[in-house]
Amino acid sequence: PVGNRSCVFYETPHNLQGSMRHQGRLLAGAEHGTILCHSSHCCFGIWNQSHGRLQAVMQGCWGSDRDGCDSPACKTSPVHTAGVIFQRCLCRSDFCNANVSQLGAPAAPQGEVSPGNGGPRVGL
Amino acid sequence: SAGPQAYCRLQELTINLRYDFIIVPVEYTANNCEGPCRRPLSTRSPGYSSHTVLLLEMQARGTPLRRSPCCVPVKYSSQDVILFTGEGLQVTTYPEMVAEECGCR
Amino acid sequence: SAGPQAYCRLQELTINLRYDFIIVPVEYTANNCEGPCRRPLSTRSPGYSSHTVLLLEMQARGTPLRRSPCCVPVKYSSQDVILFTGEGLQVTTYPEMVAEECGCR
Repeated sequence: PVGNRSCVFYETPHNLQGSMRHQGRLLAGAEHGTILCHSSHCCFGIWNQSHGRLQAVMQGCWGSDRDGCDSPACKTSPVHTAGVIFQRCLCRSDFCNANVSQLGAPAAPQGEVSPGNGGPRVGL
Repeated sequence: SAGPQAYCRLQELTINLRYDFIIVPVEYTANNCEGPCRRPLSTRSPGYSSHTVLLLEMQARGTPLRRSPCCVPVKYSSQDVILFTGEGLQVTTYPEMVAEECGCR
Repeated sequence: SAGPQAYCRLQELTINLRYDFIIVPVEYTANNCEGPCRRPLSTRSPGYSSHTVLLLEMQARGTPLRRSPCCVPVKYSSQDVILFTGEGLQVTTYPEMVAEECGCR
């Protein structure tokens, strides 16, 4: 069954493995790509921040309402990783992931944490 | 409720995923299992085995156990995570990330 | 060895089945899981989940958990038992009677 949350859907064609398409039903022909979430009420967005500009990388439906998806607006927090800054948000109103409404200030880069036993048990 | 649990059951627990290779989510609801494993193991915590029942029987008869039955997850579900691999993003579904049911073992 | 275990692992434990309706066996080797659940969860106790790794991470960062990961059976096997049903004997195979593998949950 399709839930009652509409989100912007976009996935960069470059360097992306896997997809979040399975979390909703894509509406064909919609200008920016609209997806109706299957089960959650939560949208997500990921932007690459470089030289002061934000470039959307992924937008779509998030699969759960329980992962810190409390804000109706897209308030991002930054993450530094391998010299790249991403801004990301989860939000819970229709098309809230279309744009960043409040940009999180980039913090200082954290120490590198490898995905070995220091992180979730991964099949990477 | 924050106080000690009357019996073994699922409690909400949010885990922070502030690893710099994890882009989304920043946190997720992982849940945890809390509460005593006492006799009788009622229908409230259905996930108990004969092994657990017999361990509790031993204790009830006065035989100390080096390890008493413990309230733990007996069923998990997976969690989507979007990682940065150094080249680009990767959508990954990690198994056994969310505790869904608890039992005494 | 009787001392505390260095890591989570299977330990032999015999359980007495002195119930009047159980004819055979009088006791059986049920085993139990004993030992600490600490980082890093090595290949010694393979039965660990991402959920457990993240709980231990939280503790390592100083966040107290109301329930810490526990060394428990993650795989059981069954046990044949011959009962007296009041009319005659009955051979029954009880599932989940013997702990075969341990893991941290």
